[in-house]
Amino acid sequence: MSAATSRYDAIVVGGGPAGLAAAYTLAKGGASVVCLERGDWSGSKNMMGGLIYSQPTGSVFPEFWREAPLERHVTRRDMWLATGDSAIKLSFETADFAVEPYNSFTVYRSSFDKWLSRQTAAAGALMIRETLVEDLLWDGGRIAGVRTGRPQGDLEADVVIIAEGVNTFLTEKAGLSPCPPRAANVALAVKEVLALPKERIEDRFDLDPGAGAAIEIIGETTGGLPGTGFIYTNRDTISVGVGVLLDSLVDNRAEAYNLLERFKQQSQVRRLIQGAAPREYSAHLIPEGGYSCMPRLYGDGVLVAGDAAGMVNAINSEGANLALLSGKMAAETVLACRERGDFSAAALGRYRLLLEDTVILKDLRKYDNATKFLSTHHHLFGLYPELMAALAREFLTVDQLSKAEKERLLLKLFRSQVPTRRLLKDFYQAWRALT
Amino acid sequence: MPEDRPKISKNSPDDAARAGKDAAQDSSTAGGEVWVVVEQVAGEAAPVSWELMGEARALAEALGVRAAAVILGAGAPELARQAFSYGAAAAYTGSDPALEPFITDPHCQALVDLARAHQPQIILLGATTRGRDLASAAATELETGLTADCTHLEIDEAKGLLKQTRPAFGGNVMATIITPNHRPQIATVRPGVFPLPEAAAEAGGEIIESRPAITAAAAAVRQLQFLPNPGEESLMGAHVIVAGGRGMRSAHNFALLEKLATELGGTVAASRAAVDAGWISQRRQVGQTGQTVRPLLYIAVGISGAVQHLAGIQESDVIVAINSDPDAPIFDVADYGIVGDLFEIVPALIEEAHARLSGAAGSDAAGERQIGVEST
Amino acid sequence: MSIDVRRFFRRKPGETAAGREDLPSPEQLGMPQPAPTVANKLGLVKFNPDTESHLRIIDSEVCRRRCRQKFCTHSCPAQVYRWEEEEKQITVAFEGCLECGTCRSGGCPYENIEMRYPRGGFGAQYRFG
Amino acid sequence: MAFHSVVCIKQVPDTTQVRIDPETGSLVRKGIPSVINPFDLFAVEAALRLRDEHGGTVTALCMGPPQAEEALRKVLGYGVDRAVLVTDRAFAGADTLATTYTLAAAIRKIAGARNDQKAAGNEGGEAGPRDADGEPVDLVFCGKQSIDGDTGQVGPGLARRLGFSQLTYVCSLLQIDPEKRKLRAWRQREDGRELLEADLPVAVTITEACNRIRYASLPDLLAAADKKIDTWRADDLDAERGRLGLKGSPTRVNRIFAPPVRQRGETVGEPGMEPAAVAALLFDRLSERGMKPGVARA
Repeated sequence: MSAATSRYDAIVVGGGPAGLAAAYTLAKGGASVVCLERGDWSGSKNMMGGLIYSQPTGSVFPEFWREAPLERHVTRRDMWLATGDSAIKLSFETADFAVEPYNSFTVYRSSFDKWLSRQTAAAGALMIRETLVEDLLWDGGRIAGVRTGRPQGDLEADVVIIAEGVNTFLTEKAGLSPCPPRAANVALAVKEVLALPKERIEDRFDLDPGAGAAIEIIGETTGGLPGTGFIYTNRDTISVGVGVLLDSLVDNRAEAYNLLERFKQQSQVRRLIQGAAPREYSAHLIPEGGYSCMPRLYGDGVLVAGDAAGMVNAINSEGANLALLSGKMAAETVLACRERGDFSAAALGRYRLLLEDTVILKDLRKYDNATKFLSTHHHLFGLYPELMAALAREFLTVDQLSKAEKERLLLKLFRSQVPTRRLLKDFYQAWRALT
Repeated sequence: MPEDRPKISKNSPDDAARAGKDAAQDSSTAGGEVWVVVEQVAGEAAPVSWELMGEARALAEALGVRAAAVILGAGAPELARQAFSYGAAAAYTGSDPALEPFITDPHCQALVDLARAHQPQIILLGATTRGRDLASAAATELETGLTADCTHLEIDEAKGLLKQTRPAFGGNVMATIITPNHRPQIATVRPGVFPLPEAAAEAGGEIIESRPAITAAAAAVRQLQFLPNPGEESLMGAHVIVAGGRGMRSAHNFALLEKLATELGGTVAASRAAVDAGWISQRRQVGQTGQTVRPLLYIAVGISGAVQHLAGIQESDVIVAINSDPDAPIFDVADYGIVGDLFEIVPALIEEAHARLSGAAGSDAAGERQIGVEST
Repeated sequence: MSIDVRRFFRRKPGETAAGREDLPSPEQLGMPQPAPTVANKLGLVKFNPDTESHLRIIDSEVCRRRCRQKFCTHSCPAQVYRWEEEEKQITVAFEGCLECGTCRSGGCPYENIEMRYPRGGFGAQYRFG
Repeated sequence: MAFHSVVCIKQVPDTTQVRIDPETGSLVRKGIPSVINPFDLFAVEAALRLRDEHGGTVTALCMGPPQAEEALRKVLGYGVDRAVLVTDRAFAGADTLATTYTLAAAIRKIAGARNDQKAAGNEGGEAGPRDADGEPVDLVFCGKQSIDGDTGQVGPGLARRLGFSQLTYVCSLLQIDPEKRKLRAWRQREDGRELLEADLPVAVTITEACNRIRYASLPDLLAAADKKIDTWRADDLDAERGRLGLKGSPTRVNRIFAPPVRQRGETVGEPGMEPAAVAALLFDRLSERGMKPGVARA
């Protein structure tokens, strides 16, 4: 492809996992594609409180784990119910995750995404960085290209794949999502990267060299607001953060950084990060609206993928892998449409069908009500962990009370705090929403 | 291979200073004087030259050799006399019309000729725009090592090598550099690093005159005009800097800083935020993408202290911060922090400075660091 | 047998911390002193600020008259927005913006903040992310 | 008349992030992004403006690891015509003397090894490898210094090695006389500014006051993404092995250590104190440190 080309088969807006998977797949499929990234490099604007999974990532970038900059392969997943002074910890650990293809990894997005972009460029996609797409070009009712913030910045293509991330400026302009993401449908995550020598990390988290742990904490971590805390081990740093639904944060006039400081001070957390020196602070939104809040995924000459399409499974903290898969499918759709030279909404609608068939939409549909449920059931994050901890504490405390008396006491406590009907209702709804 | 090339270290022609000490030294460092290249404008020496003379003398004593001044251009006899009073045992002078005003190339030719003829083991220059230029050119010509902007010099007793310590990576790292196998060892040193030695009243020394052979090629650069800093002193050599940031709110308010700077005999600078806002010229910008400053006193007014700014000021002797936000990161590096409204504090400082200046006039304080330069 | 909830809880059950007035202070929590402020946290991030702001308060009258809580001063994780009591307006320190989008997604319930992304190549740069 | 400029750029770690590991005493480089030395961008812009006005070509030259190609790709985006990367393990560990030796050899090759008559010594010359695209070089631009080494030695060193005239710390590039082949520029000094005139060919170092790098156009960026970057190794240059990299560097780093950390100092005055009292207190503190205002004032 020559430099003089000003018209491309496809333009991909955004050089994150979704955009890069799309551009990579398109380039491999022989299409001329330009991928526009607003940051200095891919990943320079990205952060994550999650993991990179081998299977979906490998399905786009085969055997990426051999060369990509990865921090640790995760062999242990913990879930804590925390109350501030107590915690119930569920831990799963397996040696299966310590061998290829490892299941999942912690990464620094700044270097991992950059690596993905190098692969994408090597595959033949034109990577243009430091360039913000400000608007879409229209040809009648069809999207015909993009307008960047650069002088002489217009660019035309048969199709535009919008992978702009959680702030859906262009998706809205394309008329696919009528309103900006509302506070009820997004979570604000803030995170710190804290440096600690790798041996000390392995000691504290009880890990084999090179292996990593991912800990998700619900309960008091977020001051009782619906959200979670998380801790991930990197090679010689620890990522610590909290994510909170934005509407409850705003309603309570709580500050995300203060929640993070509180979280870091909880005794179970503090022990893990003691003496670690801060290296970076970051903040990002996460689209947690789920299935029913997804925009329309296609239009005439346009497709939407990744966070912009709301493809985040908030319950399992999965986003990057859904982004990768959706980007890949958007590209496959475009390649198929290219054969027939038809980029109408009707033809591109195939993307939706492809997605319906995959784990992405199946999972998203399954958890559709989760966010709504969580945001309307604040007490799940405050009361229930407290009750569970009270239960554990009472049973493990040996004093004058007999176990039978303790049981009676606890039953009374539960009833006094949660009427049985409400308890049943909560559990039923939780089961419906989360399973 | 550098090891195979001839070195300019042995058989120094000089001997006078080696008298007291045995020449039983490592062959690579035997002999060879310690030189200071005197920077001068129209016969007036830059203070850094005499600061270096004091240090050169100490180094020379440690090596058992003599310290000498190199005076190129005008004012030779008088400058040589001064050099002796600050510790030089000899002065190499060279005069040629091409050496006035200072242009790097002819000075480089003259210095290189002298070095080749007399084989000093150490040459020191001030880390000024002229000194850094001349040192770079001469070191390249002599194919030897040069360490810029040193803040500490020391002789390695065992090997007789000059250990040159300097900041790198924006002041986040200190490095000690040596030049093990090449001579001379050349270093530039920042002004104000070494104290001005006390001038000895009765001091003499040997004057070695030379007539540098300057080729026509040296005339490739010509000075057409010189504009001294009009009121605003350059940031490079300023002893006192009063800098304003976003908190200044407008270009107009920088007049307040000008006033304070004038009282303290300093100059005004700014953070990138203030420059970007168009309140002050880019030439006054301090920080990673502006200038690195190292005054005796840096007063940061309404500057929050982004890392990029701190990178440019952390080598200041004393930092004073004035900010209304007690959490501003600038306070983490400030020796003295004032939390308050700058529009109240700065006028008070101006008044106080003025009062103290009037009171202090005439008092003698040799050796003390003065904030406030002579006003003419 | 009457039950005393205090046996089980350190504080009133179900109470959320965020709404409470008596949030423990950093000192009570035994935090290192001085507590890391947002300004210090932002000091860890590399910024390449543009000369013009990509954030704009649409109508400062709304901040003055309608918004009593000054929501943006709490919701923004980078403390970009500050209420200046003297000038009766919100100041926007766009140079330290992390570009998360909170202010356009409900961080200002009055939808009184216009947020764009900085020009390509400007703004925050994460080294880790 | 059109001019051929070579701009030397360097990829440097972002120095605000570089630290010494307090436990190992070694340099922490991990996770620190590389950037183009910011002062070099002023040099790039100066070269581009000259070309935009008088025509000609701008070649960017970078010595560094293969990843430094990124820096060159970026300046191609600003509209630089040609990019040359000199990269070889043999260049590693170079101090400024070895660096200027290598860069000068590369510039001679860029110039088609034709305009080195004035070069000091007899390096290069007709026997050296010729660059088919070679074109005589009129100007070499550098940033005033790099932010990692901070020496400002490369510009003057190159002038010396190439036999070019030398114009450093340029704060305002004025004009070039194509007929007489002279360049006029203001040079910043501690005590003022001087207007200098230099004969071409000339090596110029540029300060931040000179200009501001342009915001590249999209067509330039697209063109840059496709452009070939010439990559030369040690063998491609007419250079003696022993004068490259660490071998060719007279200086050695003997020791690195962390500078004393600036501590949070004293808060002067208390809330509610009169400004005048605070001011008096501050000057008392400064006096205690031997800083008396204006003792030498007339």
